[in-house]
Amino acid sequence: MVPIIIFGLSALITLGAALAVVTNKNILHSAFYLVLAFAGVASLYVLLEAPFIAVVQVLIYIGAIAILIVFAIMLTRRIGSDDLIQRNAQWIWAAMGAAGLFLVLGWIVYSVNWPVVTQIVPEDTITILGQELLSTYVIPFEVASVLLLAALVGSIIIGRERE
Amino acid sequence: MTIPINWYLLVAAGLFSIGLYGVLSRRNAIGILMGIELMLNAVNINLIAFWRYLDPVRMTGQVFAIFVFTVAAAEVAVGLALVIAIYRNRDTIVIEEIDLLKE
Amino acid sequence: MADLINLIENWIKNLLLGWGASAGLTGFILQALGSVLVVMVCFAIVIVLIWVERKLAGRLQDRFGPNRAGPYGIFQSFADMIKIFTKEYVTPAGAEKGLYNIAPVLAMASVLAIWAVFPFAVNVIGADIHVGVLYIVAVGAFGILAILMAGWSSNNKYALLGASRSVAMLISYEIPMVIALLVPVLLSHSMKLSVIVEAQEPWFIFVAPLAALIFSISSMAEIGKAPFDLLEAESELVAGYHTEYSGMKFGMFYVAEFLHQFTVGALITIFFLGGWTGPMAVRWPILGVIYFYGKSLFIYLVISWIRLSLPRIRIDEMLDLNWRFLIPVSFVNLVAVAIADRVMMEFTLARWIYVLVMFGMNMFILWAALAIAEKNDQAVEREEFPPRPVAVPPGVDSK
Amino acid sequence: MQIIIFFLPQLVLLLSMVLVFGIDLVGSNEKKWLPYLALAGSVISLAISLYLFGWVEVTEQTVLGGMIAIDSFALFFQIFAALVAGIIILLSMEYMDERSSSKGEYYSFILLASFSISLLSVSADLIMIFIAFELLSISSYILTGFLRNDGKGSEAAIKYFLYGSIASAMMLYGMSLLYGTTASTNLGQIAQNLSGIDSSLRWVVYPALVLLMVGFGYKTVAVPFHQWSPDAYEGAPTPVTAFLAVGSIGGGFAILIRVMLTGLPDFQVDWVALISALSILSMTLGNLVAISQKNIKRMLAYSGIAQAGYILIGLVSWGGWQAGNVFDGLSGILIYLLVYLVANLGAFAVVIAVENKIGSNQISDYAGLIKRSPLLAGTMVVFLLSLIGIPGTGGFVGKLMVFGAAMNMEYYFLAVIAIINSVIAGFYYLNVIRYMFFQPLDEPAREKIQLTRSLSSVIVLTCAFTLLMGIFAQPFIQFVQASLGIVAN
Repeated sequence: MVPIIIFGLSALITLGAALAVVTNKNILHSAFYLVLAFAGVASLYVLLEAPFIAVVQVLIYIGAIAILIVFAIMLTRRIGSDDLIQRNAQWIWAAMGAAGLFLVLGWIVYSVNWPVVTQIVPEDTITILGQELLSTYVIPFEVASVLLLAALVGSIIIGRERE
Repeated sequence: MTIPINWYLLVAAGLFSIGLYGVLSRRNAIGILMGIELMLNAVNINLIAFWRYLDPVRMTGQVFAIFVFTVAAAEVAVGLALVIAIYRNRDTIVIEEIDLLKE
Repeated sequence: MADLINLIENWIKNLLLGWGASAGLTGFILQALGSVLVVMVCFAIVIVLIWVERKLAGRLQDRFGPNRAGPYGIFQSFADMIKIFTKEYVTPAGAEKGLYNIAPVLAMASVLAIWAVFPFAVNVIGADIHVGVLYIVAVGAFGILAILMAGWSSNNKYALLGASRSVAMLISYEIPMVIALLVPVLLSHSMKLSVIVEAQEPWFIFVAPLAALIFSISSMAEIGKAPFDLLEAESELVAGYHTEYSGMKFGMFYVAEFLHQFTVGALITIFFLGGWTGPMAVRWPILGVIYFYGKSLFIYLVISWIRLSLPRIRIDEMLDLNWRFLIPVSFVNLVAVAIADRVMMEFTLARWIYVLVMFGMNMFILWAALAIAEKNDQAVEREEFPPRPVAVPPGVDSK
Repeated sequence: MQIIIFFLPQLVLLLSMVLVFGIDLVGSNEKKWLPYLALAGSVISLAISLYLFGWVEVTEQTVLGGMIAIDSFALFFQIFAALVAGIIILLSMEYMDERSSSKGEYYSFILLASFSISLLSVSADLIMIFIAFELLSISSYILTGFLRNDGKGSEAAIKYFLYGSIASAMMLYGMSLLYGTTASTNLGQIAQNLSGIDSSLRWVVYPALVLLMVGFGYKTVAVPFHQWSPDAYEGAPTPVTAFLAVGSIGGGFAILIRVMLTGLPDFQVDWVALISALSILSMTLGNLVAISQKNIKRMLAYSGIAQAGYILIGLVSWGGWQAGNVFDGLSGILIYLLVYLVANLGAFAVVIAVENKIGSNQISDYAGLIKRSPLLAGTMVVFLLSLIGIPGTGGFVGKLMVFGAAMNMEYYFLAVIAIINSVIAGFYYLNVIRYMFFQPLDEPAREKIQLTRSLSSVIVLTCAFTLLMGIFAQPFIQFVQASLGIVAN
């Protein structure tokens, strides 16, 4: 019973906060709701017995991405003020499209009989994860490091002040 | 009683659709970026749920999720640098006002 | 009698079970009791620490420090507490109420949450999770967020400036801190704090002194106290991000700051000073708790000593120190330790040789890094500006 | 060992990227020879991959945990990537000298983007595909916004970035669904697990397919995922536009073909329907909108959309490998990509030469080009004719192969629509020719256009190859068919 309550709460927080992110008039409030949504997702990961992913979610999404976003909002301050309309003209179509997508996707994933297996999660997932990352997935791992370097250099080039 | 996988997938589908709505309805570049982050989170919920219920012994789903994290961080860094650059050039980050490129 | 803590725990457990509570409920109640206990101890320590610190500061600066309330001014903290409880809450006009009120709570919570995973003794561990180290780093993110919230919601330029300054600093110093933390993880082959503590034979400060040094320096920056207290440089920014806070809300930031310093002491204890280990600590777990808090307090006092003696550094010096010294050195150190550990694993060496080699290598890296830094420092040509008069009286030629 | 040898062309690209980047950092003086170092890297990579072409056996083999596929299909794209890298570097030299001070980074990003194209073509696992895809995207965003003081460039980059991130998020969702249905991310394994799938799970594959197509459609600029391309093409630095128009599309087709053919062969009926719809839309919309364009970069963007539509026909009309079948869809795609590469990059070389001189991309400013530079005007005619598909140029061979494949598979409606579209396309290409030759020239702008050595060598080479592929097509077709052994099996 307890997991279901926790699941329900996390799902509610996640989806509620996500709705607030996309509808709030103040973009900075959206950013803080985004943090809440990320935290909700992290608790879903804990329920799914993936504590490592949960902690990484907090570390990267809240500790890095959300803070970067808040910073960017502060640097482009004029946009943050409340009097600007944050919604574009075709929002109603967007809402209908998103709702339609949810109905289709939700109906499909909910009605499908997934071939669930009953294996249990190994005790120490992190060790296995590390070994897999450096054996099977070593090439993507290395490419990811190149990607991070490229992003780092690129954002410095682009974000640097004019000379 | 364990939670059926479908519930997680439903939450993910909801999050994905909400994110898509944000992407389509926001005028602000950073607002759009936030929508994209929500969509990526939905993807990760999917991946971890599939990992947990379909393939918990191998780590494929978790590895995939970790790469999604990595790429999301890189993408946000580049994206926000672009936002700052356009703000310096044009004093706005409202997508509709960024309209030099029209014939 | 040997295991006082578990004795009490078992007593409560049996009592609850005897009353007819289910096993799950009993576990929950015990956990709740444990966390309340940890938090209470934290608060109690902070109250004492404030007094200790003020007394210490007084002595170091040739003053008396608090000396009116009670013997040696021992009740000064309580007097302050009462004062702060009764003060009025001021909310500035135009403040974002919700964020403004959440921020201090979040700041407090982010520090307290770190304590959830600490191993206090051989069998007294909050939550012994596999990702303890990552958890500690991740939870710190909420503290940064709290600062941003406080700075933004205050509707005050100084607060906002202070907040963005401190966040920039905190984020950049997190890099060497995390890299340095990877060294104990690497040496103990685990991110579980209990395993890290038990793997320390001898303490990691002897095996990886450089990592300990880097971790200490960057954690001092993380708590934002002198010499890294640019975020509340009074002359420039009033009080930084909590300029507008008053009463208990300010008190929470204040307590969070003190607690954070003590937490850093505890972290250094766990990662480099062997945590609860010490003579007889396995047989008498209560001794382990005492060792743990004792070591943490010692580190706390050392940090206070450092920050009371050093002046504040300039912002460019601070960034230079991080990006051009700590980060490269920490990366070199991590790689060197990893390679050395792996190589020495191939030969079955006596433990003391291993420690000696590691220690020597660390010292060599430190020496080399300092030498390079000094050489670079001399190579930089300092721009000399002619002295400028602060004010020129009217009618006088400035030359 | 075989793995390392197979990776050599990519390693050379990556290594030269690191070299260029590192050397640029050391010391403060400007290094004029940096582009040549980058060029040398791509030429060596090209040489190695051409040499390897006869060396690698055509076997279906995945290595390194199933991440990497070793086959000559991938080798074809390694050649493609090295070729693109080399030509773009040559195109950039004069252009970037005038506009940017951080040249070391620029050339390393060009090399990195080309590296990611070849990486994309060897990927055989969803994780690998995703990471290579993002590497290509992120380096493209950075290249597009590289001239950060240029308002148009930043605007192009941010639009490209937003569309790209949305597309990749949707593609990822599709990938996660695919992982969910098969519990695997390996393409071969996915195909195996999908073949015996129960009908309820089949339902999940359809949205997965559509969402995957969003990502691939965005990379291959297929309508309706094309919106970013005109803006990005117009605003980006012109050599980068050339890269986006050729390199990035090539990478997109490489991965599209591999995913569809090795990962989802059981759903061929479904993706054929989907892709043929995209193809028809792309051809029609691209050509119709291109007619009204006044900026040549924008016109080339829309023409690129239309060309992508033609190329997609090749994938639609792939019906398995039959001996003696000349008109095979896949070899059509590859030959079309080669033809498109030389013709389009040649056209962009001319655009860059003109832009360097007069600083404008308006088609009306091409008036009287024949008087200002006969070489430019003459070669541009060849490139444009090739893009139309006039016999005697490479474009004709490409179109013949692709449309022929469609006829072979009895997709007559596709072939007919494509041919009608080719005729429409003639209008706007010929319009440029009309301006160049028959429009009177304003008096003050009679100045001759001088070409640098790098630009003129690109123009002459691409022009020669365009004609060569049109007249002696046989060796090229054989080359392409040789590289198709594995995918076609």
